[in-house]
Amino acid sequence: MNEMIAHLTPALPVILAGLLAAATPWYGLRKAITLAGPLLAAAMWFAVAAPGTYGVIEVAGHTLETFRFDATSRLWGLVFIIAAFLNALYGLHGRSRLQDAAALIYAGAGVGAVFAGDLLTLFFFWELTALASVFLIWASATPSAYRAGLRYLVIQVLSGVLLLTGAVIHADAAGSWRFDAIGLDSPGGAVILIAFAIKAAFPLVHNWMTESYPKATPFGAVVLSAFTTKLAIYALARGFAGEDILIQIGVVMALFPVFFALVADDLRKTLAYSLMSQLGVMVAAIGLGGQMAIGGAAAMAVASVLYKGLLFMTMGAVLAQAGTVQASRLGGLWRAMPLTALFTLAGSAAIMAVPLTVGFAGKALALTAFAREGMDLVWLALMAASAAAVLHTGIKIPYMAFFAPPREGGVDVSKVKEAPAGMLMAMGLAAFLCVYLGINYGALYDLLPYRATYDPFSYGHVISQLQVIAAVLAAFALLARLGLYPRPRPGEILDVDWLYRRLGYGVARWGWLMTDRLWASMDNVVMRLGKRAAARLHETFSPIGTLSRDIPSGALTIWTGALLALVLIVAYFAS
Amino acid sequence: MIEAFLALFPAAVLAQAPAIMVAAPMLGAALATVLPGGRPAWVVALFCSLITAVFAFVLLFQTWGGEVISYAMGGWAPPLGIEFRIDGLNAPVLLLLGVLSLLGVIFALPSVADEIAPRKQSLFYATFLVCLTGLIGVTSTGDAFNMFVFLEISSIATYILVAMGAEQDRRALTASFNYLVLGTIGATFFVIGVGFLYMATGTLNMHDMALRLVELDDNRVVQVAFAFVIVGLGLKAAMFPLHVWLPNAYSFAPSFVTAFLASTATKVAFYTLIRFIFDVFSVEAPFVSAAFVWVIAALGVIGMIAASVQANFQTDARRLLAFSSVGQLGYMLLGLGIGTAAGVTAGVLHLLNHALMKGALFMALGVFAIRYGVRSINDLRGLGRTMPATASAFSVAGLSLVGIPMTVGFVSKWYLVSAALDRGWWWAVAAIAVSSLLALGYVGRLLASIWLQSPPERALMAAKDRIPVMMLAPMWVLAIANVWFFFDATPIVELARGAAEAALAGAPR
Amino acid sequence: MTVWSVELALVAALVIPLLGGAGVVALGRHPNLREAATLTAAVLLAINVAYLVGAAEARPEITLVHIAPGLDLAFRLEPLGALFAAVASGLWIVNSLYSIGYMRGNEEKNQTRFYLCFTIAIASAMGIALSANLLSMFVFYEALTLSTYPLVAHKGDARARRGAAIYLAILLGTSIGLLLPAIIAVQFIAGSTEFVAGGLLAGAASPLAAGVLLVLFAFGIGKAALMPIHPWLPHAMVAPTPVSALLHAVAVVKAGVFAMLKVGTYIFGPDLIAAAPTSGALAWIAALSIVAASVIALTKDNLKARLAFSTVSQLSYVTLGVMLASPIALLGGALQIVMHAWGKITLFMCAGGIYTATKKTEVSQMRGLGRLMPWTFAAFGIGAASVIGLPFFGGMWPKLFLTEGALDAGKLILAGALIASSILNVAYLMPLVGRGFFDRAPPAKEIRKPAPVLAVLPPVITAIGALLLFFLVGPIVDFLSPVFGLEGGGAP
Amino acid sequence: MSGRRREAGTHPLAALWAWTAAPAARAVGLIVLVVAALALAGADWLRPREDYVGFAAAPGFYALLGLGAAVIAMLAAWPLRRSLERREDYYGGDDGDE
Repeated sequence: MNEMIAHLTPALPVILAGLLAAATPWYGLRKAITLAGPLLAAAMWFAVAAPGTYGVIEVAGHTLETFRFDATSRLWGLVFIIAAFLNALYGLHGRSRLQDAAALIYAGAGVGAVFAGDLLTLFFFWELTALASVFLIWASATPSAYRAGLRYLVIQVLSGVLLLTGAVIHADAAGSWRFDAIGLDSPGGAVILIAFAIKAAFPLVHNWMTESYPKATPFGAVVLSAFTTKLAIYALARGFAGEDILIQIGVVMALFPVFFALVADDLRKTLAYSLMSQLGVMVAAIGLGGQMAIGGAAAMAVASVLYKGLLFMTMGAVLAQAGTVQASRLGGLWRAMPLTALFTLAGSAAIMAVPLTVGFAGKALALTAFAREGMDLVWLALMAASAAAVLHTGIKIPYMAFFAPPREGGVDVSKVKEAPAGMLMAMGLAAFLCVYLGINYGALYDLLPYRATYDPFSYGHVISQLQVIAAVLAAFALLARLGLYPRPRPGEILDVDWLYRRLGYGVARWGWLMTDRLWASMDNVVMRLGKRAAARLHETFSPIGTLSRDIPSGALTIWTGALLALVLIVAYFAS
Repeated sequence: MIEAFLALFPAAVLAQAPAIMVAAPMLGAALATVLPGGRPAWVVALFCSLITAVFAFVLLFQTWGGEVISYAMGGWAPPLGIEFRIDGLNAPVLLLLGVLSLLGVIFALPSVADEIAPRKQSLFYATFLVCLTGLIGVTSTGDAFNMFVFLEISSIATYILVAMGAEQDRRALTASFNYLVLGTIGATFFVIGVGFLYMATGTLNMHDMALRLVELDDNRVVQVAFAFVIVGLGLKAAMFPLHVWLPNAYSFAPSFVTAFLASTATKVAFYTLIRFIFDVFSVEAPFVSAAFVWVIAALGVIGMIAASVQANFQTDARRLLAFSSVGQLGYMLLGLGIGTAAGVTAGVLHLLNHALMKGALFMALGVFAIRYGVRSINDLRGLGRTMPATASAFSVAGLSLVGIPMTVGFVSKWYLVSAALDRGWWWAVAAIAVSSLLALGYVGRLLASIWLQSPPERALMAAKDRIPVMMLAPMWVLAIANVWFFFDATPIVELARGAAEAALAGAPR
Repeated sequence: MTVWSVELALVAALVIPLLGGAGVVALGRHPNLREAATLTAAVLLAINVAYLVGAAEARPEITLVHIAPGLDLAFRLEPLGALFAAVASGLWIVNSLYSIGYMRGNEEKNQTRFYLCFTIAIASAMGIALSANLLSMFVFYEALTLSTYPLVAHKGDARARRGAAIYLAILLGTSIGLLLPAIIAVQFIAGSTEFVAGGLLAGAASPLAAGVLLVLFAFGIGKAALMPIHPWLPHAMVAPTPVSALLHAVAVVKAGVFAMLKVGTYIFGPDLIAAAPTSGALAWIAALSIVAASVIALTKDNLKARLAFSTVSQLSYVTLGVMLASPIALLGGALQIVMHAWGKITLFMCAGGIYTATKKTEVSQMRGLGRLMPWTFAAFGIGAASVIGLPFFGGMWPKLFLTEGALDAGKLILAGALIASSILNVAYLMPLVGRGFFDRAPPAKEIRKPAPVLAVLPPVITAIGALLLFFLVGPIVDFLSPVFGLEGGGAP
Repeated sequence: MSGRRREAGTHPLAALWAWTAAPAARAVGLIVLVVAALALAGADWLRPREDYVGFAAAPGFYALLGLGAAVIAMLAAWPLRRSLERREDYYGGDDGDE
């Protein structure tokens, strides 16, 4: 019996809890279920005695490896389970049965995908993350959230089917569906990379994230930020470690969102762009390959789940309590939500990579790998990106929400209340983890796929990181004083999504209009031709037509004669 | 079973069967003329058709298995005397004549009472019996000139029968006149052809003629004779483009006449074509085989498409079906033109099947007519609701015409396409497909009007209360036969195959 | 002496629905008894078919009618047919339940005629499923066309009549103009029209002839709705929704693609199709059909029209599978028949449920309705996910196998069409779920009267079925594998 | 209730952050930050660092990096925002139908 359970993927209790939650109308019981699911999954995670592949099922000619527990998957699996638990805690006050269910199924799908040992199982859960998560966006129940969600779903499903297609090609060539290093040399590798790229929000295909996360419910954005992109990072690390192209993509991905994060008015949008920038560093690290870089990417992913989750939680709390997260309407919230402000600062510190936070431990590993490999320029670019992160996230988020002077016409702080206990507990726990894993970084490093022999707390490293942070802070304070900091204001900043939301949409509409016209005119032509043909036939064959006229008997004899002639001619020539 | 049936009759009667076939309606006609009213005359007609039907079975069974009955009329032995010659080819046609005339006569009583003035009814039945005599004679005789005589007997009777429609519609008179002129031309051509043949062979007995023609393949006189015979008989059979007499004749004749003619008269003419082409002339003669492809099959294909298109444009239901008949004749001609055993089988099969379909269709139109006096397609609307049973029978026969499976039309089409493929005539298959679609079109128009339109309000008031069961019964027999012979196609297929074998074996080599 | 035998069960599959139809007519005056007759027949038929599925191994056969020498109406059981029969008979039960809810909920007229035609249509579908040769299949194919015609024209107004006329004209026209000649040609070439494992024409027909025949079959089987002969399907949408469900899921279109599949498997055989010069072009037409119909569906606001074009698109998956002609692609096509049936019937029954409750037909009118009809919209969501081909719903498997088939054949772009289709499916199906549940809730008075339980429960049942089918695919694949010469389990 | 005595809407724990609202906080904060930055940069001259990247070992390098990155980011945002910003309901907002 024990063995039976040990062979099941930890995704199962989470997903089942989601299904149960969907069917449980009683608030208390449902919340118990949402908390129990991740806990049970955690228990299953700890119950695994040794790495290996469990839960192998044969279905329709395919072998499904549902639970592969190895150095890479166990880390992500654990982090996802922890995130699922934190999310459940965060959602404790939520009354939406649908969101509870969707969040758990989505989290379970993420866990399942991480533990998938073959590409088909990966695909199953890959698509399930898409399907389950869209409800977290739609649950905002506004038309713009609906549209963003639909676009989100379309592109996520595209990622899934691309994965399936690439996997088929790959499996055909490799003779196996196993999900190991794929590489771009493998046929199908490029297709699979595109599938991963979409979910990892590579530049040009990133808009699903920056568009939809700000539109999701407060709870939804928290859940969304934890799984999808980190799952993609996991998949990239497993399938495409050491592919050089990822370094270039990663650098672009780390730098390009800086500007958008800085000027975005919606603080959750800032977080989304910031997340993309962080992912860029991870992608670059994966592209570099090697034990340290991959370890660094993994550590950053863990850190990112924690601090990005924390920041999304705090901004979700602000949204829930104040009704908006537009920087241009916020300010002074410390008065109403001091604890949230505290946790936000913890998250900020982590994303700034202040020593003694998890961000410091993670980022150090990844960036040092580049430095050690002698890739100076890449290292410099990524360093600059993380310096910018101090500005656009570390400072902007807490400052704009809590410490900037209240805006005129903005949120009336006196009417805002502190976040409910469940949210606070979740935020507190996340903040604690951010700091705990920063101090006790060994616990984090021990879980990494490759044993890291790296001490982040060297004098040089600490002092240099502090230099960066202090310089950025000072620069911010100075420029803000001089009025050179671009103050937030409402507005839509164009991004690549313009290409399809405006241009593509316009082209499609135009195309459709033209097709419509073309059809109409062709219809017209066909109709006219048809009418003419019908008239011709009518003239010939109808009761008043040529062939039916009551021909005088004399004329008929001519026909007879003609036929006689015909037969005679045929007979003549035949013999 | 066959023996048991034949054992019912004394041997002397059996020996005289061919003569009885012709004599019964002839005598009946004479008797009917002198009878005072319609009903006694009808009894006579019924009795005569019954005899015909029974003896048609007798003859069929006697010739089953390929035997040939040669009956010397009046005891004068052929080739000098007139010979009646029954074989596998004409026995099915006789059966068709017998059965359909019997069904037709049953149908006739209420229909004729409705459409023909009482004082003319006895003469009407007499004329009908004369016509029947002629048709049976044409089918049975083995003598070319005698065939001409019977052909004219039947034709002249037909002209009169068509003209009887004048009571309903004066245009019947012009139709009849046109028919008369053209029919006479056809007969003339035929008799000229026979004359040439007589010139070339010195005999009028067809069997004899055939024996002598074997050596005369490239005789121009024979070829000319062939041309005249084909055109003459083709005209009688309403071969496209010599069909122009038919639509008017069918549309203005009394209902019963149309039903009877559509299922018998052209069929008999078609039989004569087969008889002459295969039995008198030699299929292997180059001019005959060339005519198969270039005249018969070609005209068949053109006819089955052109006439079907024409049918699609008609507004009068009977006229529509009349054009459809011309088109359907195209199928038979095509089967004939294919020239193989399979082809002739398909042609004869369709000949039999088409009689079943058109008989039922025209009878149903007769029923509609007697109840509502309707003829145009537009007037058929809503009949599916007011007369569902008759409309159903009509629909079954209509679908059979299209060749929908579970109707006998499908069987025809199956054999015809197979035969065409066998010969490698892909174009013919395509033509059949096109023609079937056209048939779907015109039948669809009829059925759409019947089932989909709502009935005009006056129809509900003008209706006669009851439709005589005597009209319904024969219609239903034919409609059911349309379905029955799909599920049990063996009998008619065997009949057709026997006919084809007889036709191909008939020419002595 | 055993009274019962497999052969009798074959006949019973045809007779039970017809007896049900007789019962419907006899009990026409008493609606409850009449519906009981339908349901009884449906359940009996399902039991009978279940028995047949178990007995399919032995390939029993029976000659129903001997028409003429060489022409027989005959039944022979084989896995593909058993599967189709199982789908049709199983869904008939659900559909019957739903019909009761819908027809009564909307107070439709002529219900006796409706149920009678339904039984005949099911009998015809059984005939198609079990036919032993092309001739028999053709007979029942046409019977199905004719028996569903009154159903399509059920409303009887001008629009219904026009739609029904187009329905009939295209289906009869293609079958008589193209299919029948093709069948006769097969008879001529091979000397029979029997369905033979490995392909009747294999070795008998030249690739060229096979190519011509393939085209004739592909377009002659109009019920498969390959573009450009699809217009009958959207036009048939004038029918009441249970009929649409019947058309799209249970009988008509499924009969079409089933016929396609059976012809491909047993008349041509994969090798001959692959050798035929036209199969490549036909695969392209199918792929084009898949994408084009989806694009058109995207532009339709009327929900049923949207679903109709979706069906056109989804059916071409099967045709594509046949034309790819590899065992795995054929298997995908066969699975698509099953999976699409469950998905699409759910969607249609939901559309009907929405109509019954609110009289709304346009997608743009359905904003927020999901909050008032959560069960119906949830079922719709599951059905949609299955049709899209998302995992954990049955519709995923055929897409997987077809993708494998397309890529095995080296046709990367065909796989691209499948990808595009999935995306488009999301774009035209999911809006209903998104808008339905998450737009602002409309005022409660939108619901004129709550939909009857029998109009809500059936789609929920089929939605659960679509979910379960994902997990039950193994046995189905094992059942079908021998047909396509695959090792048990379907591995290529 | 004790809440009434406090300023409306102020959380009991808000005292934690009250200093940020002090009138001198902004000026003092600026000075503290600049001094801290200079001090940390100056530390490099007191105790040289080693680094994997050669040029990064230069004293005050990281402070310059941070300063540069932040200033460039903030200054570059102005022209970029000018060119890419559109009104809020550019894509139709919540009422439009895309």
